[in-house]
Amino acid sequence: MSKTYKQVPFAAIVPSPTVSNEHMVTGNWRYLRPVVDKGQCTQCKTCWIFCPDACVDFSKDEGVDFNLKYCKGCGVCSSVCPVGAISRVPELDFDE
Amino acid sequence: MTLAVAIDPNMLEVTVWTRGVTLAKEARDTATLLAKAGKAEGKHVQSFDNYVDLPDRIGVPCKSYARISPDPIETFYEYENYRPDIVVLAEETLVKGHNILGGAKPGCVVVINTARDPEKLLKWISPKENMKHLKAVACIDANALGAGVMLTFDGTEGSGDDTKIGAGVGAAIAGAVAKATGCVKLESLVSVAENKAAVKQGYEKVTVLPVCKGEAFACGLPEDPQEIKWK
Amino acid sequence: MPIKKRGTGLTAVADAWQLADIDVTASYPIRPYTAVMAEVAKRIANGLMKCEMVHGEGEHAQFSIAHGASMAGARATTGSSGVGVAYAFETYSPIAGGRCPIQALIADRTLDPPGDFGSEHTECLNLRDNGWIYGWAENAQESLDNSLMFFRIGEDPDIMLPQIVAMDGYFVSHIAQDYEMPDQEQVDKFLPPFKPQFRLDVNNPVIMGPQIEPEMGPPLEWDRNVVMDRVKEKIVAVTEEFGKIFGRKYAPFVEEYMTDDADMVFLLQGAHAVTCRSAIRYLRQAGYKVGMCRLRWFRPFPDTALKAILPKFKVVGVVDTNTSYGAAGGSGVLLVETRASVSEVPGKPLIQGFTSGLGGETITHEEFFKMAEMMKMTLEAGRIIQDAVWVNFNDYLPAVSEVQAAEQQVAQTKE
Amino acid sequence: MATAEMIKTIAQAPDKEYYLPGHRTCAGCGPALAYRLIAKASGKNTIFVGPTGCMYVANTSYACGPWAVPWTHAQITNAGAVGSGIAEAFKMMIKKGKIKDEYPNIICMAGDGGSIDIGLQAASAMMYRGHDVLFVMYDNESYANTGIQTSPMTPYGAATMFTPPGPEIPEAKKFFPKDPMAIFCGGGHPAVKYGATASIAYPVDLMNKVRKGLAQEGPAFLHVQCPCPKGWTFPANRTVEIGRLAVETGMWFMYELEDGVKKWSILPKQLKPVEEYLQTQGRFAHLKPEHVAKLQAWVNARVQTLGLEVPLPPAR
Repeated sequence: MSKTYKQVPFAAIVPSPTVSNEHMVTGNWRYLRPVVDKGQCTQCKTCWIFCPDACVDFSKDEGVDFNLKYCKGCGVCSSVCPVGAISRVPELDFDE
Repeated sequence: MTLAVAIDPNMLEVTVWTRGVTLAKEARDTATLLAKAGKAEGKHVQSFDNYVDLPDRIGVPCKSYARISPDPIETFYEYENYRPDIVVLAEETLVKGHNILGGAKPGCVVVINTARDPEKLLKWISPKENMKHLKAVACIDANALGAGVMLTFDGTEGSGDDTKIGAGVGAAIAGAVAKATGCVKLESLVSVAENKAAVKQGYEKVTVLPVCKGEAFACGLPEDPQEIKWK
Repeated sequence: MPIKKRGTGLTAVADAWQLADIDVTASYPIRPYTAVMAEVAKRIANGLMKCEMVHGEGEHAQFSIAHGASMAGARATTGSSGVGVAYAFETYSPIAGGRCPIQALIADRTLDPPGDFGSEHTECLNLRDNGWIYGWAENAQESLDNSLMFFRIGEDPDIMLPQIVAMDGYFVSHIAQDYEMPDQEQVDKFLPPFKPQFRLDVNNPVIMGPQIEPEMGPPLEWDRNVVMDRVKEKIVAVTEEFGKIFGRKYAPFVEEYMTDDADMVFLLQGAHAVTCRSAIRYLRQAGYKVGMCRLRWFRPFPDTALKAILPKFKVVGVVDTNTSYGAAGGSGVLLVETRASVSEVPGKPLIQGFTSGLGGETITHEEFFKMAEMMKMTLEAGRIIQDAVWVNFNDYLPAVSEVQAAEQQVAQTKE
Repeated sequence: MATAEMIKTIAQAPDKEYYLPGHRTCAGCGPALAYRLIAKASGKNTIFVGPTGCMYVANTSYACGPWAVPWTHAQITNAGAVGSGIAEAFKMMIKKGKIKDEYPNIICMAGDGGSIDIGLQAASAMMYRGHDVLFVMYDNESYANTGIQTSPMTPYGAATMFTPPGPEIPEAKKFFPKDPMAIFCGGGHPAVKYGATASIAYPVDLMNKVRKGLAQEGPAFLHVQCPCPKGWTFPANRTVEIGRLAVETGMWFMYELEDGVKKWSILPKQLKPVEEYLQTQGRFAHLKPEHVAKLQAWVNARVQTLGLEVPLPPAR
């Protein structure tokens, strides 16, 4: 097996990311996708504060939005939701 | 200098993809059972976790490997399967967003633990340029067989595994692999597994979808494993 | 104006640190290096130095504190001796691999057992494989000068490596001698402020020391390997520039003493060179064509220089003031490195290993004479007569064998 | 002491993230959540020191990291020492005018091993010397990065790779854990004027404690319980729930020590039996009633020692 090496930055020092860490995309870890029922959602932001991966976004007008590029599907958001508005749906039920 | 020699030309490489921690033991068991069954048939075998994936984290895609060869394994200390003949997905979602056919040998068979129709899963298999090597996709709904999933740290990080080998869904998946690929015989698998019923059920209930039949396959898998009900 | 002073290697290095305007130093007491920190502490208290002195809770902490300070962009120093050097062992590779050019002063001391305070190079040589650059000074002046040169080389943007100013404990660290403390203007001309390309800066955030990809491991080590070649080039240039500015000219790698017509040479490093030179002058009067090669650097090892120099001689006596039990050749680290340096050179000399000066013992004139005698026997025999000579323990002098034979005879008659 | 700006509700927490998506921590990782909340509370002017542990290895695989602020690795042994060096370097360089920086928030983010076991010496010395650093002990109660082995914080009765239960040792881990608050903030380190325990299950409280600790001139200590779904063996979605249950059963206490004065952050009305906590986690699955009773007795004694006035669960 021939080997390929990667250029290593000086002293392995790398720039800090600003929005997300593009080198460790974790969306493909997820097998259950969080899906919110916007009718039920009270926008209390509990799911947002408890997401270990900072994947819950309330900045958009249409309410809660999950960052599916990184969401690992842990389900913490669903468990902490005080009104039970977040369900977990098998990832393969979605085409994209 | 490169010598034009084939190293381990007859070795079958099995890569079992799984999810870190939660399904790690079952995937390791699938690989271990296949290797043990090969050993029972007098072959030379190896099985191990992919070191680069360790320590595994909950949900992280990771791999366990098995190798079965009629000859002594010469790449004994190469610790990744670069050219799999058999790709097993212990969890169905792994079909999406992972290059499971990376390095696949012509004639590669993919076995997926899923209740879904194999035809519905084809669109996700990647990389697309390796689809020509894909001989068949086999599906087994191992989770429905009631064998369960074992969670243990025994057997990780190079320790011995004193728990039961092949008691859960990993055994059913191994049975499905045996049927879909013919890499080991059912009897040998049954002889080494804790949950013999699960092995047999996996063997019986697997459905196989041929994909690229008729190509000149270079790998050691039999062209048409016996008793397969081609769907 | 440079100031004439009388002091030790420790006060001399404190002078260098003062002139280099270090920002942070980390202390922990262990003999014999301790007083450099006492010197710095006094100067901070008196307002002579503006430096934060952190009293570490051990050597491991000392090196870690200096590491942290360096990552923040400070010029940082520390130091140790003996078992203290060993206690910090975990930190050496991360500091060098993280390319943090801190400076450590190591005043050598024997490792335990049994709690000997005397000099021996073993502890400092133990960390030779960690990517630090270092060499031994033979006196206070050279300690001071090395400190300044090492900062300059280590902090060079092409290099960025930590350095050890090594000196023999007690001999250099404690025996007062005359030296010259350079002028601040000279130093400012020679040593620019430390300006690392990367530091911990909230306005330009970076991640330092992440886990690397498996495919990056060997390339990272390759980087750490090839930088040593650049260090060698830098040593030549910096040593020359130092001479021009300060008027003290050093050989970049190997100092030769009376080697012009020598058949045989002592090869050593550090303080014992002083006695060695004196012994050579007596040996010369007695007709021995002997000289000395003193290494100024141990890492990078001056193999290229030795390849050029050593074939001039017929016998090289490597004096190891360290132990490496079970090493090839049965002597110390210097023998192994020297032999490896010239192993493929046509016309290479016979290389004899001597172990001496352990446990802080001075290598006396008599011992140098003895070694010269053994080298002469080797020269005449045209082959290595006996490897692994520990001076005073298994010498191969004819006189010694006669005495041993006589003793055996006496013992037999008593029976 | 500067006054810390307090956060009152979840909705008031700063939007800006400094611990970004994209790290190889477990799904549902408690320590990752702690990191995110701490980074959020401390803001842009922050430097993290990350000794070896899960929060080094999982976050920086490979040649990358999720922090929008400067971060550096330290050995598992020396977070306190590296943090000390950074702190003093900034102080001196600012004093000499070598840099124009404002003195940053320096946070050592060490696991239980890196704080109270192999890292204890460096942490203790940092706090003794009074460096202006916040030392956070993210406590997942084991050496998790190496595959879950016992640490001094592993509870009595928990199974790990190094403490498996067996006929000879039916309770698995035999010792009760250390008390880091007592060690660091119990008077033995006089320079530490602020110390607190916190939990990822109470995020607003955690963020405010971070800000208080940072506002404190000199060293501060924060002991954060971070449930670990892998090591404790529970489903990844239950991380927060387990954190709450720990407080409700007395397996975790939430309080601050400010200038030696204790202030309770969360006061349960009545402690639930410890069994309710134990049965949620696979690591306690082997425990027999006598072991559960022993743990309950330990909790009851802790309540006494800490002076918590709360009804204990009824004896069985």
